[in-house]
Amino acid sequence: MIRLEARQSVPGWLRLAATAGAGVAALVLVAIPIAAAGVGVLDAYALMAKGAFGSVFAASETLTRATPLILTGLAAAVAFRAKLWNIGGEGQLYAGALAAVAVGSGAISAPAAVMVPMVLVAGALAGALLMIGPALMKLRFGADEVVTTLLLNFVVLLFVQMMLEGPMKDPMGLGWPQSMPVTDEASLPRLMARTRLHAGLIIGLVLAVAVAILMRRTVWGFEIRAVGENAAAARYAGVPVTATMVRVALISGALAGLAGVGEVAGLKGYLTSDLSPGFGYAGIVVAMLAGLSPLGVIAAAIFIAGVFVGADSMSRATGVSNYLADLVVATSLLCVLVGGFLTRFRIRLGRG
Amino acid sequence: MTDRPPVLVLDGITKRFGPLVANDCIELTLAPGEIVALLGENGAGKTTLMNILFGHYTADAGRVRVADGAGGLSDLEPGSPGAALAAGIGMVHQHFTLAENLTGLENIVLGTEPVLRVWGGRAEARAKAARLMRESGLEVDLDARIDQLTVGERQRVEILKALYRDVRVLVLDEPTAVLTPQEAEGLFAVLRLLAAKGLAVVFISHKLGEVLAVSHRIAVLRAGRKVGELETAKADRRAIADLMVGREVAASRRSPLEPGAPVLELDGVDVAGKDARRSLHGASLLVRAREIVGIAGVSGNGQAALAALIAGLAAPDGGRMRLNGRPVARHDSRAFVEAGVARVPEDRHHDGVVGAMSVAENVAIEDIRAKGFQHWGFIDFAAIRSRAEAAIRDYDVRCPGPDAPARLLSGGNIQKLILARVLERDPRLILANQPTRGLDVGAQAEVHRRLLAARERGAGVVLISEDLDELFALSDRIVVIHAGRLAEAGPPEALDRGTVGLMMAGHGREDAA
Amino acid sequence: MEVLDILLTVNFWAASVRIATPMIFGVLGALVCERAGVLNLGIEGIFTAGAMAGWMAVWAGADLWTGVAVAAAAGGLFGLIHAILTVPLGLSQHVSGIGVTLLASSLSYFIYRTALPDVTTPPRIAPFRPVDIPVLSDLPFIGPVLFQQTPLTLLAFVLVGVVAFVLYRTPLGLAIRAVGDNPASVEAQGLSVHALRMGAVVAGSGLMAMGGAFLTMSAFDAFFFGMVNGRGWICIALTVFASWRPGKALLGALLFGAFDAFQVRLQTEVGAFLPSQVFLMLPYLLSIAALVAVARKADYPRAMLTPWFKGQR
Amino acid sequence: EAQKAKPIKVAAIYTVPVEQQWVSRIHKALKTAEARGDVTYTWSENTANTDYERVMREYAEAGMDLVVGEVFGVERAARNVAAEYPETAFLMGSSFGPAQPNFAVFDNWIHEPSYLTGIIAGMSTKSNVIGMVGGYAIPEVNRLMNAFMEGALSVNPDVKFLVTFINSWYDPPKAKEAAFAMIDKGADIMYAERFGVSDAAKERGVKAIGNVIDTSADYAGTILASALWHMEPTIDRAIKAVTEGTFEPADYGQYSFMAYGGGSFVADPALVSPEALEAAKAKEAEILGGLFRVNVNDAEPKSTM
Ligand SMILES: Nc1ncnc2c1ncn2[C@@H]1O[C@H](COP(=O)(O)OP(=O)(O)OP(=O)(O)O)[C@@H](O)[C@H]1O
Ligand SMILES: Nc1ncnc2c1ncn2[C@@H]1O[C@H](COP(=O)(O)OP(=O)(O)OP(=O)(O)O)[C@@H](O)[C@H]1O
Ligand SMILES: [Mg+2]
Ligand SMILES: [Mg+2]
Repeated sequence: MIRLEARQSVPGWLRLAATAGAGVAALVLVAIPIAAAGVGVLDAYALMAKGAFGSVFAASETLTRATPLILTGLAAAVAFRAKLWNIGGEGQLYAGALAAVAVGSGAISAPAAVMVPMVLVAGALAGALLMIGPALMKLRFGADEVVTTLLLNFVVLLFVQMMLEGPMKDPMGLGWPQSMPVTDEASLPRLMARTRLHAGLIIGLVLAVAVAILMRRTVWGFEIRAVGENAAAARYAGVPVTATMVRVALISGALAGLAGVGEVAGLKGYLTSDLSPGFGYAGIVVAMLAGLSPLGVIAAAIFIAGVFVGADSMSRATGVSNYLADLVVATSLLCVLVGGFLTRFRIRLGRG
Repeated sequence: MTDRPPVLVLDGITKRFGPLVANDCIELTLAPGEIVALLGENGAGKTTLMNILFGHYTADAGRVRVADGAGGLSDLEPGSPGAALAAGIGMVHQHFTLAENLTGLENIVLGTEPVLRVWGGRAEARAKAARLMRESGLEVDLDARIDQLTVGERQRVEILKALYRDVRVLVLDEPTAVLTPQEAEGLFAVLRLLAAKGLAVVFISHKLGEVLAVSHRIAVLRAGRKVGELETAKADRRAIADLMVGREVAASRRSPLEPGAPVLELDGVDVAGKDARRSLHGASLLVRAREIVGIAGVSGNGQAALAALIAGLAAPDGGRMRLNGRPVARHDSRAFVEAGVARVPEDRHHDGVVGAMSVAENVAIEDIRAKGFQHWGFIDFAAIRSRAEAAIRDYDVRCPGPDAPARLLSGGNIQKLILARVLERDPRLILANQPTRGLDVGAQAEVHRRLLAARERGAGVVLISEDLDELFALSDRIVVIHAGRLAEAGPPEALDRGTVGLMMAGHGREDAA
Repeated sequence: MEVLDILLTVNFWAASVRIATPMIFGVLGALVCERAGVLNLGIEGIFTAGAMAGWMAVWAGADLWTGVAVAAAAGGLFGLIHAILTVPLGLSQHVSGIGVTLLASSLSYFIYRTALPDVTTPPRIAPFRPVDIPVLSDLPFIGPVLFQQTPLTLLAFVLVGVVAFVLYRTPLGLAIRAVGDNPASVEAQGLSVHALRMGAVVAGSGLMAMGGAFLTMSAFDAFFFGMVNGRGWICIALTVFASWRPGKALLGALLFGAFDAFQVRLQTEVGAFLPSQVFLMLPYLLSIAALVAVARKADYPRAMLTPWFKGQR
Repeated sequence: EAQKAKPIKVAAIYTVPVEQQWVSRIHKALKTAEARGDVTYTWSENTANTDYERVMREYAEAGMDLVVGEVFGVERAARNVAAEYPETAFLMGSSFGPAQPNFAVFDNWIHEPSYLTGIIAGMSTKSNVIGMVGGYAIPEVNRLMNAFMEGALSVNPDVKFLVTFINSWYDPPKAKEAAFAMIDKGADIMYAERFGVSDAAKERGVKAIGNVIDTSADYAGTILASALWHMEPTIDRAIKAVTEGTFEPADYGQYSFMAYGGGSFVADPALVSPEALEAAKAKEAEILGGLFRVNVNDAEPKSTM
């Protein structure tokens, strides 16, 4: 008989061993499709590592892809802490991006010192506003936020398309539905020449620390945790549950909105309706992998980004269908999930 | 009776949870027709032992043996409730194991029918359940969903569920904690009847009176060990308490005090709840400083509405409410806390603590926004910690430390934690809703002492309880609640239990007396 | 009046039923999983896997019903992965679900591309054809709307009844409903929490995959990348709308189908005056509105998202 | 620039899977070139725009001689990357012009054959209602739809159009439903921009107009005419230029015109009346002779009913 026993505490070596074990397991599993596609497995892994971290360029690409994931990951982590299941990061990201181009593509002209903060605030505000609806529908009518935020993703994306084909269309875009470019003043600075690294990464890192402090050290964080863990007891003890929920919704939406700002004002320069390949949804995975820890989000985001970038590059170098990249990400994700499990429980065989 | 061959033998049962030894080599033998009471303080290991017997837990050492048809004993498969049920063991769980989205009947038949059956069988089940209800006096609406039932009704379903199985051994883990005295009496009658027919019963309770009334034999656990076993006929309260606690438990005495200014006034208050249980009709109540007003009543008669009102969770729909002589401006928890109302919730696990947060955080939760505990929105952890350490020390909260998650605490210790949280603020009004439910004698005495001490320091107390002993011992005045209406019964000295019992059943003060 | 005209045509309702069919499978599947206490966000990928596997089986020579069975089995397999991760291992249902979606869709695409590396126009199969049922198909209005559909649509309707019957009329259904509300209730009555939950997730995932199979074997006759196109997510939403009841699930799916069929028709009616996106938003906005309307009565499986471990409190 | 030995190394980066009609034409042309031995060919499909720049760099770093793709979502970034790798030739589908030193562009300029299919449709419709189902309202789609509509109106001013966009490139069931809705409204000819539309037409016994690829074999008796796109003239010219070391950042768009064989018009004489066929052929001759220019209109087409 197999039994599980919760561990009282998790020793550090075990955490490391589990993570390493999960990595190895993922590699073994992924070897199956790689071999099936007729590629040398070890070569493939060498190429994968090289593609993710093997050069300054590779590492910069990994970090660039991690940047929005850190922010959407934080958005999910904050909300999930309060048991507010915000699945709408994708929509909030687009809302943030839309607001950023609305403000930052020439409608207002001011020096960078004014424009950059303005663009950031606009994006955060838009993301936050988008969360008000689901939060109020939840608190007022009990409408499940998983559903409302999920469905709003589709609505927002359509709204963005509508804007891009209508009032916000770039007249110089030759009819292509894209926004006017973000002006140089409103763009986030690049961090390194010949790479796509931009200041969004710094913003993400700073906010991760800020959110960590918020959750651990402040009254708001205390109340968020209390509401998330036991809303009834929190309400009984006088914690303003509704206000806390709204606050969390706003913070979460704002963080996801900032991810959109980074992508549009830091990376692409203008908004199209295919700005994000699902960063909002990936943020949920990042947050849960990190155990909802804000600092853990950074590591999880870099992990997910690195695996994707590396596997994608490997598939290209070996000529295997690049659907392999997603397959590797999915397998790694599930393996890491199981690895985390092994740290929490001891498996015992038999009785006694 | 004990000379009959045993139906069940627990043999050297040992169970550890990490470093804690919850059961230490426990032996227990049960003969058919015997009612054995299992006693012990909160956390002594009673539930753990029964959970092993029933297969919820797997013992680290030892075995459970049950009588087989051939007159011998055979080992019960460990860790399998299915096997226990098949061997004729039934269990009434301390914490309900009911699916709230199902009806009572559905909960009763769950698992008794072949899982893959496609048709029929429900009519016989209903008839059998109805018969059981008649015989036991435990009446519930079998077709009402569990979430529509009061705790007392749920407990009845939980018991019916076990009886329905036609068991040889019945384990009852604190079955009376939420039953009225009359209901408990009904249950005992059934137990005696079934025992006479050969059922073996393990009965767990913290109410010594019940134990003495119903059991044949008493086994006492302390800190995971069996410290004694005696014939009930030869036992007395004091000896049992000594065995359980290892010391004598002194009952608190209420000293006469002159009441002060009104702290809570309800004047013709209406609360329109979802159903009769959650409603109040023209309720008037006066609570003054230095007095304890006991609210007696059968559960589900509006206590929840009254408690919500005094806790600041609900606003009256009609009538007037005054706190400390002033009309209430804001009906919300925080405003009430700030107005000096201490609130002890009925369901301490659900409303009392945030289990995942630390003991220290749970002690500080009502004060977290107060000066001294935070500066500019940043928490002063040193202040919180020292407050928690004081609370742990002064209220004897047994826990690994202020940073341990509150969910690890036993019910009694959670209750002490809540008392430490609310009483340290020198409240003017205290709402104590079922404050000793499920607590052992020692913990009960501690809660009583705290409430009396607060009264002496000048607080007014509203004590809602279904335990008449407790009400008679602590209250300066008793008010009876029935069908959402409050009726003054008077000081306990001028009352007898029969009168209060009749008033609880809906009779007026005059015809009751 | 134009709007009314749309609502009065037989073809509109027939289209609503067609569009609703994959959703019916999907919502039923999600409902079975969630009733047992497991949220299955793998649905979008399981749809894809069902669409691919069923289609590919038929393309490789199997008959259509074998294809449906293969699709259901593929769904069940991914359901099993989700079940193992979330039930005995008790891992985050959100992450596992999204992981399964990623795994199922990328594996489907990878297999498809590896099997058909040089195809620029996807190969086609002979899909299910509408059946002609004597008498029923000839009924006015009802006939063309309900009984001139393909066998898979009829199967979806039948399955609504089957799922409802199992959930509400059999001991198995009783146990599933109980385990999603309070696993302890099931354990205390001697049933296996894990077996019930895993079984429900596997069965529910099989149902979801049949929704995917409908897309490639009935609604269309070839497999395309990304053709599931968010239908799985909508099912998750519709499940809440349906309050976890099969009958309401059918209603919700039909309502969504009607919104979508209506949207398409409205686009051709007044499309000249409004951006096309306004119409495309309609089904989502109406779904949110419908949810808000019923939310107060929504009856969550209380143990949803909560793993259960034996011997732990 | 130096001459290069055959086969040269070519990589393609597509933002959609190679089943997408548009991309399938590029893919096919490159596959043909590979089969001829002119090139070695690798490709990445379904590449998100976010990743596009990285993939371009990776291919350039890997020493590709020619990188083909579509940069509609990443116009500026793509030009910047290309400029950093002057040794590599880039030939990209784009709405904008070419860029120094190595960035050539192309597009599916088959508005001419689309116009001709419009003539066929305009003369063939009996109900005077034509349905059009598109994926997204982007210039590449709008342009062809508008040319088609203009062609139809040129021969039949009474014709009305129903237009729907389904907001997906590959949701054939959805496209099919949209087509059904139009047929219900009286459309007897469907302009099949997406997979699924011809299926609906065939099922309901109405006719369809093909676009980009020739699907007449799959829908016997349904496809009246098609406007086809051929990428071979474009791709082969680029390959030749790269091989010979004469690659210039030019606009290759013209090679999709009918005059270069990049676009063609086919009609099914069994389904189309001789008069209609004749009218279309006459217009085709005018176009090929430079006597007629089809308008380029990228605006979103709207229903006219
Ligand atoms: N699932 C568990 N995990 C860890 N420790 C446990 C668990 N269940 C019980 N314990 C430990 O076992 C001890 C005995 O608990 P148990 O529930 O048996 O007490 P009890 O005698 O039933 O108390 P009460 O009278 O309050 O019901 C507790 O102090 C607790 O520390
Ligand atoms: N999840 C858990 N992990 C570890 N220990 C636990 C857990 N849940 C409960 N316990 C332990 O089990 C013991 C018994 O828990 P239980 O909730 O039955 O309290 P109790 O002592 O019976 O209190 P009461 O019956 O008065 O409410 C507690 O002492 C607690 O330490
Ligand atoms: Mg106990
Ligand atoms: Mg207890």
